[in-house]
Amino acid sequence: MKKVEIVVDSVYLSRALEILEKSQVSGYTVVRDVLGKGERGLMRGDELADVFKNSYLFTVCDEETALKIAEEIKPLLKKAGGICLLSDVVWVPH
Amino acid sequence: MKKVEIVVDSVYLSRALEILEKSQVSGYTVVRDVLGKGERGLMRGDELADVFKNSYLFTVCDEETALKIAEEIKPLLKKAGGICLLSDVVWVPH
Amino acid sequence: MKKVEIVVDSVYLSRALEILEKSQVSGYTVVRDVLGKGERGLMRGDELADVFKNSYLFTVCDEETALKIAEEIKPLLKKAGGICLLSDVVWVPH
Amino acid sequence: MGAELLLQNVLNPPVLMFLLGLGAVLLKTELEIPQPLPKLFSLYLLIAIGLHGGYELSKSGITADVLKVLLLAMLMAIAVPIYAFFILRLKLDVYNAVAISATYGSISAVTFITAGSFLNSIGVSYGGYMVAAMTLMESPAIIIGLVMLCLFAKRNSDRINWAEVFREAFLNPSVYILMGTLIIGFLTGEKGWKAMDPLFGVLFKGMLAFFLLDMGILAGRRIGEIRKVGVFLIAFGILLPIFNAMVAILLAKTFALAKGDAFMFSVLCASASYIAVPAAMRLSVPEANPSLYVTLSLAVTFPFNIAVGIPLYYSVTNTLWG
Amino acid sequence: MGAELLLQNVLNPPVLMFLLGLGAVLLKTELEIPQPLPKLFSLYLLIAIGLHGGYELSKSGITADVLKVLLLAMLMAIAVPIYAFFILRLKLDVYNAVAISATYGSISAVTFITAGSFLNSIGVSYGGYMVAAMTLMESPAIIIGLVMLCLFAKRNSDRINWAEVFREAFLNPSVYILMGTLIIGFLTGEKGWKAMDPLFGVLFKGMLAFFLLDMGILAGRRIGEIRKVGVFLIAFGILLPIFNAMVAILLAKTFALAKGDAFMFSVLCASASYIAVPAAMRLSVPEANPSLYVTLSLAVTFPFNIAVGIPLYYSVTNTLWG
Amino acid sequence: MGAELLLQNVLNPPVLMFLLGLGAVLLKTELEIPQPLPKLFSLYLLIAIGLHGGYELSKSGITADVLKVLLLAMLMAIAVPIYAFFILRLKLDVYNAVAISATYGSISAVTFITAGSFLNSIGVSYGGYMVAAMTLMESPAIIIGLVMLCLFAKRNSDRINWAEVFREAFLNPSVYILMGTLIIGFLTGEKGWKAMDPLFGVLFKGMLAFFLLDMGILAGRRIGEIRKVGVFLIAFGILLPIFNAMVAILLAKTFALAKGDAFMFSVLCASASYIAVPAAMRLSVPEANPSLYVTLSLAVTFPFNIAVGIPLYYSVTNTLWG
Ligand SMILES: Nc1ncnc2c1ncn2[C@@H]1O[C@H](COP(=O)(O)O)[C@@H](O)[C@H]1O
Ligand SMILES: Nc1ncnc2c1ncn2[C@@H]1O[C@H](COP(=O)(O)O)[C@@H](O)[C@H]1O
Ligand SMILES: Nc1ncnc2c1ncn2[C@@H]1O[C@H](COP(=O)(O)O)[C@@H](O)[C@H]1O
Ligand code: NA
Ligand code: NA
Ligand code: NA
Repeated sequence: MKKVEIVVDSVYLSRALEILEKSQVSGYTVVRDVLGKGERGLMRGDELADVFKNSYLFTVCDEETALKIAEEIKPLLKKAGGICLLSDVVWVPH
Repeated sequence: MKKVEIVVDSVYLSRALEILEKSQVSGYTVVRDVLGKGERGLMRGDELADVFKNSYLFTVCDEETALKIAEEIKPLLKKAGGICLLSDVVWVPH
Repeated sequence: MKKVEIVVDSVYLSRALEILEKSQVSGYTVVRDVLGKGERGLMRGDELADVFKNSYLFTVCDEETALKIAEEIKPLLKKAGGICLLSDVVWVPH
Repeated sequence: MGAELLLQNVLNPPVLMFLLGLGAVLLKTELEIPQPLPKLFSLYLLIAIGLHGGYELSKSGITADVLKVLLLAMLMAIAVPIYAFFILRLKLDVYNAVAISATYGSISAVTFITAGSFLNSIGVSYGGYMVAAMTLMESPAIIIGLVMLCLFAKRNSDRINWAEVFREAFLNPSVYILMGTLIIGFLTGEKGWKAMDPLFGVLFKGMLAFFLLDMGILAGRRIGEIRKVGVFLIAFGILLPIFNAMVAILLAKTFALAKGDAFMFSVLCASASYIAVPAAMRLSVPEANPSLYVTLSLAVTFPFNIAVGIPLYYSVTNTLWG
Repeated sequence: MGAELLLQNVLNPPVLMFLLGLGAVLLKTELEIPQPLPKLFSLYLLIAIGLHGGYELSKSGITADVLKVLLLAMLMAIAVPIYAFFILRLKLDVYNAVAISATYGSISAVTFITAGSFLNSIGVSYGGYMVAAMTLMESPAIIIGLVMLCLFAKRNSDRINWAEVFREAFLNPSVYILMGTLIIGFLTGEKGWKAMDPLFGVLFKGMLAFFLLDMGILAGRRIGEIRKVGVFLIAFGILLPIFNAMVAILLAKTFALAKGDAFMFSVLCASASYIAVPAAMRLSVPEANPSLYVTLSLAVTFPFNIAVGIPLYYSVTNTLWG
Repeated sequence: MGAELLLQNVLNPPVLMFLLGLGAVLLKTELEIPQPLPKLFSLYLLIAIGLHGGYELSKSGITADVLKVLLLAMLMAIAVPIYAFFILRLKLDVYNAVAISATYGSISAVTFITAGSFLNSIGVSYGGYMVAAMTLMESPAIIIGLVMLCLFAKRNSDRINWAEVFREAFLNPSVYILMGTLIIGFLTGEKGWKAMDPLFGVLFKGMLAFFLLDMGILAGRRIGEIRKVGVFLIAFGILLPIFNAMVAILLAKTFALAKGDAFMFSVLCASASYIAVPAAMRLSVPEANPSLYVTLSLAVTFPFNIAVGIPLYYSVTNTLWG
C-alpha cells in the first residue's frame, strides 16, 4: 500500500479533503495546527485568522489511487503552497 | 528497523499503549487529538466527551517486535476501529 | 528523497530547527506538543513549564543533506534525548 | 402551557445563544469554539453548581426532606434505564438499546442549570440539595445498562470488567467534580461561598450563555445525522423525556415536594447525558453506535428540553402546585 | 492634539498591556498566549460588544438618526476600498492591491473597543447603534475587492466562486457573531443585559487589557517583517487611516452626528481588519502575499491607531464639535 | 501552631480544591484541565498580582522601608541557593545539586498568592511592595546555580552561554510579566486599578481556587515518583523550607518589618519554583534529572507549604510580633 502525506495551508484543508473523498480513499487522518516553513515563509500559526497555519494529513491507499491523488492535488498545492509525499507502508489488516 | 504507526480512538489510547509496553518497545511517541475518517465515520473531535476523537502514535522497533505488536493490536482495532501501519526506517543512533 | 523525522524535547526545538536551517533544507513541518516515552521516562506534557514535552518535526531533502542533518543532530539528541529517523519518500513536485 | 411562558423561556440570552450556535452551523459560518475552551466552560459550570449547591445544603442541613428527595432521585435513576431499555428493544439490538437507555437514565447538568436559570428568572427557588440529587442520578444508569447487557447479550469472550465499570460510573470526571465541590461548598459554608461568589456565582449566567453557544454548534453539527437516526428514535428522544418528566412530577406530588424542587426533579428525569455516559458506553459497549446515542441526546433531546421542555414541565408543575 | 491627551491615552492599562506584549517579543522573552486562548478573548469581546450594542439599541430604538449613521457607514465601507485600491496600484500588482485595499476598507473591532474605552474614560458617550455600523462595515470591502479583481486582473482559469465569496463576506465568524449578539441584545433588552452584564459588561476592560497583551505579542512578531514591506506601504499604513478618519469626521460634521458617534465613526474608517479580511483574502486571492497585508494591518496600522490615532482623531473631533 | 489555625487554613476553598485535584489522580478519575487552560490561569494570576502590587506601591510610594524589604529579599535570594547547594552536595552530584538549589532559591508565585489569601481571610494586611520583592527573588537563584556549576563541575565542551542564561533568568515569561504589570499598576495608579479590579481583583480568589485544582492534579501525577526521589530529598523538601522561613522571620524581626510583610517574606523564602527555574535548568543543565527537581518542588514542597507551612510560619510570626 501507499501512504500519501500532505501538508497544506489550513484554509485549504477542506479542499484537500474533498480531493481525497473524490478519489474514494477508505479513510484519512488529519493533524490540525502544525507549523512549518517552506517557500512561502514561516507558518507559526499564531495569527488570529487562520492565515499562516498548516494542516498535516495522510491517507493509506493502493498505488493507483495514490498516484491519482498526487495528480489531483497538484493544482491546489501550486496555488496555495504545501507538499505531497508518497511512501510504502504495510497496512496490517484486522 | 520498523516503524509501527497506529491510529486509534482516544478512549482506547491507554489500551494501545499497554500493548506497546508489554511488547517492551524502547519508547513511543503520541499525537493526541487527531481527526480522521474511516469505516466508523467522521471523527471531528469536537464532542464534549472524548467520543469521536483519535490518537496517532508510533514506535520504532525491530521487525520481530513490530510483527508481535501488529498481531496483538488486531483485536483492539477490530473492536474499537483504527489502523496499524508498518514501514521501514533507519534509526540514527546517538 | 529522504524524510528525516526528529522527536526532541520541546525546550530544544529551536536548536533542532537551527540545525535544519544551517543544512539548508527547503522546508520543514513541526507538530508541537506530542507526548512520548523513551529512555528519559514519560513525557506527558502536563507540567506548567515546558519540561516533559516533546516536539515532532520532519523535513524532506536529498540523501546527502539527510545524512548531514543526522550527523549534526546527534550531539543534541545525546545531550537532550530524542530520536532521529530516516526513510525513503517520493516528493510529488508541483 | 401559555405561549408567553414559551416566549419568556426562549427570549433569554442563554437560549438565544444556543440558537445562534445552531444557526452558525446551518448557515455554514465556520464559527467554532476550539478545544479545550468548551472544557473550560463545562468545568466552570460543574464547579459553580457544586459549590453553590453545597453552600445551600450547608444552610438547609441534611433533613428528612432532603433524604426523601435523594431517595426519589435514586429510584428514578434506576427505573428510567430499565423501562427505556425495553422500549428500545422493540426496534434496536441489545447493544444500542443498552447505550441509549443508559444515556437517558442519566442526566444533563447543562439542562439542569438552564432550568435553574429559568426558574430564577421567574422568581421561584429550589433547594441546594437538588444538586446532590443530580449528582446521585448521574451514575446508576451506567451500571443498570451493563447489567442489562449481561442479562440479555451473549458475549462470551471479552467479559465486562466490573471494577472498571464502577470506576467509570462513580469516578468519571463529571461525577467526581460535582461531588467534590458539593462537599467543599458544604464544608466552607457562608464564608467559603462569599469568596467564591464573584467568579462562580455572579458570572454564572454569562458563562452559561457562552457555553450554550458552543452546545448549539455541537448540536448543529449532529443535525445532519438526525435523518440516519430514524423516526422511531427521534420520537423516542422527545416522548421519553416528556414521559419521564410526568412520572417525576406525579412522584413529586405524591411525596409532597416543594414546587421548585418538583420542577427541577422533572427536568433531571427528562434530560439525557451527552458527556459522562457516552464516554463510558464507548469504552464498555463498543458494539453500539456512538452516532446514535450522542446525536439523539445532543441534537434531539437537549434542544427540545432547552426550548420546549423546560416551559412545558414548568407549566404542568405550576398547574398542579398552583 | 495636546500632549496630555496622548499621555492620558497611553497611560491606560489596555494600551500599556499592548506595549508590554510588544516588548516581550522585542526582548525575546518567549512569553506567549497559546492558541486557542486568543480565540477565547476575541470571541468574548465580540459577544460583549454585540450584546451591549443591541441593548443600547433597544433603548434608543431604530430612529431616523440611527439609519443616517448606518448609511454613512455603508458609504465609507464602499468608498474606502475603491480609492485605496487606486492608490495602491501606483506601486503594487493587482492581487496585492486588492488584498490590502479590502483590509483597509473593513474594520478592526479591537480598535473600536479600545476607542470606546478611551471615550468612556474621558466621560463622553456614543450610541449603541455604532456597533451596528461596525458590523455593517466589516463585509463590503471583501466584495468590492473581488469586484476590483474581476475588473482589473486577467485570470481566466479558476474563476471566482461568488457564492463562496458572499458567504465569506457576510457569514464569516466575526460578522455572524456580532450580528447575532446584536440581535440577542436587542431582543432581550434591559432584562437580558442585567443577566449578562456581570460577565460581558463589568469585566470588559480587564478582558480587553488581557487581549491587548496578546495583540502586542502578535504585532511584535510581525515587526521584523516591516522592513520587507517597504517605505511606500508603511507610509500608506499610517497616512490612509488618518485620511480616512478626516473624511469620516467631515462627513459626520456635514450630517450632524453627535460628537461621540463622529469620533467612533472616524475610528472605524481608520482601522484595518486583521481577522476576517485576511482569512477571506487568503482563500480568494492566494496570489497576494499575506505577509504584506497582515503585517501592515497588525504591526503598523493597529499600533498606530491604538497609541496615536485615537487621541488624534479625538482632538480633531473635539475641536470641530467644541 | 494551634489546630484551629491549621483547620482555618485547610477549610478554605482554594486549599480544598488542591486536595480535590490530588484526589482525582489518586482515585484515577481521568479528570484533567487540558493545556493551555493552566497557562490561562497562571497568566491571570501573575497579571493580577502584578497590577495589584503596582497599585499598592503607587499608594505607599517607594520609601526607605520598601528598599529595606527589597534588599532583604535580594540577600535571601542569593544566600538560599548557596547553602542549599552545599547541603545537597552531601548526597547528590553537582548537576542535580545545582538544579535543585536553584529551584529552592527561587520562589513560587502561587504559594505567595495562597498565603496572601490566607492572610486576607484572617484580616492581616501586607505591603504591595512584597510583590516587587517576589519579582526580585525569582531570578538570582538561576545565576547563582550556574556560577556554582562553573566553579564545581568539570565540563569543558559546551560551555555556558552567559548571555542566554541572563536572558533566561531575567527575561523569562514569569519575571517579565510580573515586572511589567507591576510597572503598569504603578503608572496607572488608582484610576487604572479601578478599571482592572473587576477582572483582576474581584475574581482573584475564585481563579486561585480553579488553578489550585489543576496544581493538585499535577502534584498528584508526580506523587508516584516521590519514592524514586529518596528519603534524603523528601526530608530536604520539607526541612529546607521550614529552615528558610525561620531565617527569614529572624531577619525580618531584626530589621523590624511589619508582621504581614514578615510572614509573606517567610513564605517567599520557603517556597520553591516549579515553572521558571525548571524551564531554565532543563536548558542549561540537561545533565540534571528534571524528575527530581520538578517532583520535589511540585509534589513535596508545594503541598507542604499550602497545607502546613503557611499556618506554621504564620503562627511563628504571630508569636514573635504578638
Ligand atoms: N522540505 C520540506 N520538508 C517538510 N515540510 C515541508 C517542506 N517544504 C515545505 N514543507 C511544509 O509545507 C508547508 C508549505 O510549504 P511551501 O508551500 O513551500 O511554503 C510548509 O509550511 C511546511 O510545513
Ligand atoms: N485509509 C486510511 N488512511 C489514513 N487513516 C485512516 C484510514 N482509515 C482509517 N484511518 C484512521 O483511522 C481511524 C479509525 O478508522 P475506522 O476504524 O476505519 O473508522 C479514522 O478515523 C482515521 O483517522
Ligand atoms: N522507540 C521509539 N519509538 C518512538 N518514539 C520514541 C522511541 N524512543 C524514544 N521516542 C521518543 O523520543 C522521546 C525522547 O526519547 P528518549 O531520549 O529516549 O527519552 C520520547 O519521549 C519519545 O517521544
Ligand atoms: Na434522565
Ligand atoms: Na477601515
Ligand atoms: Na525560596
